Amino acid sequence: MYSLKVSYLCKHYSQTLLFKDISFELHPGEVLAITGWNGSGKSTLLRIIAGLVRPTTGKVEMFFKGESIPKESRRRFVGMVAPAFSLYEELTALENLEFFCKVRGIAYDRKSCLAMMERTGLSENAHKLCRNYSSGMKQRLKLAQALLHSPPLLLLDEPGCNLDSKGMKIVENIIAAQRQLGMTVIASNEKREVDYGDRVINLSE
Amino acid sequence: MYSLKVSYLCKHYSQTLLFKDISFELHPGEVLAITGWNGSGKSTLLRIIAGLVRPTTGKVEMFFKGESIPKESRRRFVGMVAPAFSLYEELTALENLEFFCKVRGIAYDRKSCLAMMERTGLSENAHKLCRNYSSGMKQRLKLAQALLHSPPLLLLDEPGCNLDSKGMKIVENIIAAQRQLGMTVIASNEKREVDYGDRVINLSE
Amino acid sequence: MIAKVLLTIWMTAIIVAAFLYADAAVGFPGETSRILFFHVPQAWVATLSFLLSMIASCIYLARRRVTADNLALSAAELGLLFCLLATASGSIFAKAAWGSFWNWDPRQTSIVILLMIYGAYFALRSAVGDPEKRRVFAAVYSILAFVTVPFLVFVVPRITASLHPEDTMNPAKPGMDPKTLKVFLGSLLAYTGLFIWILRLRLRLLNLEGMQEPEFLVTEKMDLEGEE
Amino acid sequence: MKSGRWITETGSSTYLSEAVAIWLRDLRGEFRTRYAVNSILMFAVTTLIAVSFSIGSFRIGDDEQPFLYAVLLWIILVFSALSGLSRSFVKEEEAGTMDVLKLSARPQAVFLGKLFFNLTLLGALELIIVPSFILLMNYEIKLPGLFTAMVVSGGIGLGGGTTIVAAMIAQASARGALFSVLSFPLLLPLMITAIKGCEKSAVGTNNPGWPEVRIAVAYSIVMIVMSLFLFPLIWEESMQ
Amino acid sequence: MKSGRWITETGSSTYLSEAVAIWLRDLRGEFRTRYAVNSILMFAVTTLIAVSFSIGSFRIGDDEQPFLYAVLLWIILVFSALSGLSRSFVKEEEAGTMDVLKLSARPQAVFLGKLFFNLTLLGALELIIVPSFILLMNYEIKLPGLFTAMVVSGGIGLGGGTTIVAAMIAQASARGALFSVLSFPLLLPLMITAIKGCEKSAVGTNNPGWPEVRIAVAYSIVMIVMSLFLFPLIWEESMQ
Ligand code: HEM
Ligand SMILES: Nc1ncnc2c1ncn2[C@@H]1O[C@H](COP(=O)(O)OP(=O)(O)OP(=O)(O)O)[C@@H](O)[C@H]1O
Ligand SMILES: Nc1ncnc2c1ncn2[C@@H]1O[C@H](COP(=O)(O)OP(=O)(O)OP(=O)(O)O)[C@@H](O)[C@H]1O
Ligand SMILES: [Mg+2]
Ligand SMILES: [Mg+2]
Repeated sequence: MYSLKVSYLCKHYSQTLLFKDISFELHPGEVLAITGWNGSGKSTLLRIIAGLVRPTTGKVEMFFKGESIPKESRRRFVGMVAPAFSLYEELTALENLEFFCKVRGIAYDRKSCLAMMERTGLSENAHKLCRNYSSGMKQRLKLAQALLHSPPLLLLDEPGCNLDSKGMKIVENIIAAQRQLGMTVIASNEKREVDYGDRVINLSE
Repeated sequence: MYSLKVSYLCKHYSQTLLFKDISFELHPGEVLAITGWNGSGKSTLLRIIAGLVRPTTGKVEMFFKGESIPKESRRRFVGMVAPAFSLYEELTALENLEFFCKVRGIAYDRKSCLAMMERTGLSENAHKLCRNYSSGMKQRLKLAQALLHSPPLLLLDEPGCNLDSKGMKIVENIIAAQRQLGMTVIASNEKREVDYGDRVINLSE
Repeated sequence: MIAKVLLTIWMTAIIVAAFLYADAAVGFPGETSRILFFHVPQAWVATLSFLLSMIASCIYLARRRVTADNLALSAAELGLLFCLLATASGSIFAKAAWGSFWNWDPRQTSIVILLMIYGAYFALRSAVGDPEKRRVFAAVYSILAFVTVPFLVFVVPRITASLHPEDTMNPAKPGMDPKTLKVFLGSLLAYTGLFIWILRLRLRLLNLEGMQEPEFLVTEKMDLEGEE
Repeated sequence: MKSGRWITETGSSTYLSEAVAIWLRDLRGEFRTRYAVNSILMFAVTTLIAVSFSIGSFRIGDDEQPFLYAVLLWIILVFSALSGLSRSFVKEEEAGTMDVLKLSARPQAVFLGKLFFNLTLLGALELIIVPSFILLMNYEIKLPGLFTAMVVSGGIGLGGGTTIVAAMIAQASARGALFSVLSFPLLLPLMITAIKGCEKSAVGTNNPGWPEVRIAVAYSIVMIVMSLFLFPLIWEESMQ
Repeated sequence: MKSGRWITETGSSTYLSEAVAIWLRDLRGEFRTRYAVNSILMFAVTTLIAVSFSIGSFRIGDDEQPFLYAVLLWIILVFSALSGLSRSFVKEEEAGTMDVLKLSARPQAVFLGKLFFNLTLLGALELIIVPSFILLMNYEIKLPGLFTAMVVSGGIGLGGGTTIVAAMIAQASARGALFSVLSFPLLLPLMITAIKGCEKSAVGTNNPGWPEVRIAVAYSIVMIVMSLFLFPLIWEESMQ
């Protein structure tokens, strides 16, 4: 029903060309992996898809039943995790999720937020301030935040970063579940994560 | 020559006990790996060893030829990398290294800093602002910073985080080189990194 | 127990004597000079407790004993309390003597600064979560504050001429009416006794709190308030 | 469910409910860290004490008093506000939460949420400062109604004028600077009006219809409406 | 190399050279982001304009002028300083660079470096504010020597009295607030002295030996020396 079309993306920073002519289409159930050396532009590409960075040329379109989704409504379709993101440190984990529910216009329901924390293995720490979270717990919370609105397009930038093996398993489950719900783009250098992709784009080639 | 002695360390946060009765000794050439689930206290233990966090009970001592090193001089003996650290974003990578050389009292030498960047694979980006670094490049710079003063004790908290396979190789080389120079403590959940350790302490057991 | 009873009797006697035994001093409107027996001891006790707090802070930094910090804390609390009392009684007095509650007389200015300093001391304590850190910071701040006080004492009186009586009734100077002097010294003693009594109560309370609530529980409380 | 509707519709949530969520979150964060409110209030209180101390020792002529006091009051209010109002945006940027917010909230809701937050801060500020100023300075006000209306409408204008500037500077590098530089000229017309209004309320000149209050209200409306249109551009522009 | 020496010796670097490294880094960071200097300067300039605008329209008695102007000048200076001097520590804490700095620098060097930086900021502030104030307000100074000495020594005292407080509040919650709350009482004695000194320089009272300048110098020395002793305690304490 949903689909993502990326055409001839190209990104420069001052004189340096990061990547050019990236084009692909993505359909529900598909997982795309992006890989490449550090600094090759994986995160930048994901940010362009999410609409956080403007490409130098090219465009990113999202379709719902063939109709293009206007930029303003994209927030309902995208969920994203990235190392550079952070959540509100002075709130507890549950309060963070509550905030993102409300601001996204999803009826806030404590139970479903707690269920989401259960899913990411945080239920014991739901009332801890995020400031005191360990690196892995923060990463789990970011995953929970990205999944709150069951986005048709999930952008995962290094999802397994800081996680232990249980956490990696959670990421695996998330990606498996997302196959039923929509599209996934993973940017990573971990072989294990890249292997989740049905297709792989290597930005260093 | 140098040695590290950790005796009966115990750390509480509010009512929760993180770990207790951690004791070990470390001698030059040895690598100790610390592992455990997310939130089990690996990072906290490393911060206690570095002197950034106070243990609830127990103590950490460093010796040089049998003499205890006073707390004020410890900075010369410890180099540390952690996900929570950051360097100065408004400086370039080289300026960052220059600053840490000077503040540590190492005669600043541009060449040796550049060599260090070469070693961590950053030489092409030496004059880029850290703000614009990618996640993997930041991690490499943190590694470079920790090695500047060739510390007898190297504390690596998730050293491979965000890195690509070349970066992992760099970490491997660093650890191998450190075996000649002194002691290493690695905190990680990556099997590959834990395996570098001669001994492993699992905080979740 | 006996001390408490004695203190009560003594305080009562002083209050009675202040109004019935001593004579009103000349140069003050009506009976207003009787405030001397309450206002000055209050100011004196406040000064005493701030001094005590500073000394306890130094001891804390040197020895790191929680009891020293408890002493510093309770002395600062009592100092603030008596300081407020002195300000209030002084203001009432000022209304009678000078016609307005507040007119930025140097004495009033300097007491406001003192109140600000110790207000800041408590603000600092409440803003630092970790107990040990809180103690050290508070001790450091109280030392810094105390260092500035001499400057205050030398400087503020230079700004404008004060209406505040300095030497008119200074008990240290000869020439004070003997009856007044007796009651005054008695009152000084009474207030000091009162101060010591409250201080010991407060200390006992703090120690009890410290015992039933281990260190790390205190941290937790602060954590929930969003501090480190 | 028709496809077109699905895409553009906002579901059960409105701009307002999302703005309220942002407002409440900011309040909660503020309550935990007490950064802005304290810095504003303490700034105001210390300035107030300093001003009252320095002016208190003068005998200001009765005819000059209304104007001078109005000027002082508004200087204290405007500068206290400038010292804290930019925090709500700058903090999002510095803490790295801006990206997630951009992905999940609509710009108008963000603007309204931050505006509410700033207005709350200003309300708290005025509630504390104005009465203490009146008490400390013995400020005699002949027309309390006009005075109150002026203070309230002036406060709304302050909030409206500074919120969008705060959003702009959160994305520029030289933050502290820009905020004062950009805000102050924007606020000057409002400030002059408010001073005039407060002076009149102290003197007792009761112009029918309170023209100064009207000007301040008009200023606030214009600022807020303009900001609602312009804010999405700034918000989008923040990508590189 | 004897073992004992190896451990305690600082090698070729001294506290001073390390402090200078920290100072230069702060200057460079400041130069790139211009956060503190701008927030201080703009704060000062806007207050200056507002004050001169509001006071300028009065005929202040010639006898009251020296005192009132001295008060205004120091209010502007102190509050501008309070608005920016805590940045250097707070930024380290917020940006997450504090940990690495703790691992690599000695506390005294950090204190000195930050002190130098704050003094530099204050110097820039005074260089801009004081001449503009004099020009704008037509401030007549009979004893420029005393005036200059007072401004300089007062500035040093301002830096000396606030740097250690900045280090404390960087580790507390409610930062913005606390800085003014904690610093202001500590600075008041200095401020009052400086006001007195500037007043005298305007009136032309040339007390031999400039007692106010001496007091300010003594204040600065006492504060800086005390801070050098107390700062390591705070720095160590920053662990939880
Ligand atoms: C709000 C107003 C006032 C405040 C804050 C205040 C504060 C103080 C303080 C702090 C002291 C202790 C001074 C010391 O220990 O050296 C003191 C002493 C004293 N006050 Fe006041 N006072 C106020 C008003 C008054 C007034 C209106 C009078 C009488 C006209 C007065 C009479 C005295 C006397 C006689 C002493 C003892 C002086 C001495 O020790 O030499 N006070 N006051
Ligand atoms: N604002 C910017 N200005 C200039 N260069 C930038 C900017 N942002 C990113 N870059 C550069 O773009 C390149 C790609 O960055 P990006 O974060 O996309 O890399 P990445 O592939 O995600 O790397 P990593 O594996 O380390 O996460 C880097 O070299 C970075 O320095
Ligand atoms: N200041 C603090 N106050 C309260 N709890 C804290 C604080 N700092 C850390 N913790 C808690 O201590 C536990 C251990 O944290 P730590 O960062 O050491 O974990 P870790 O083993 O490094 O985990 P990860 O693998 O995710 O990095 C976590 O549960 C964390 O929430
Ligand atoms: Mg990346
Ligand atoms: Mg960790």
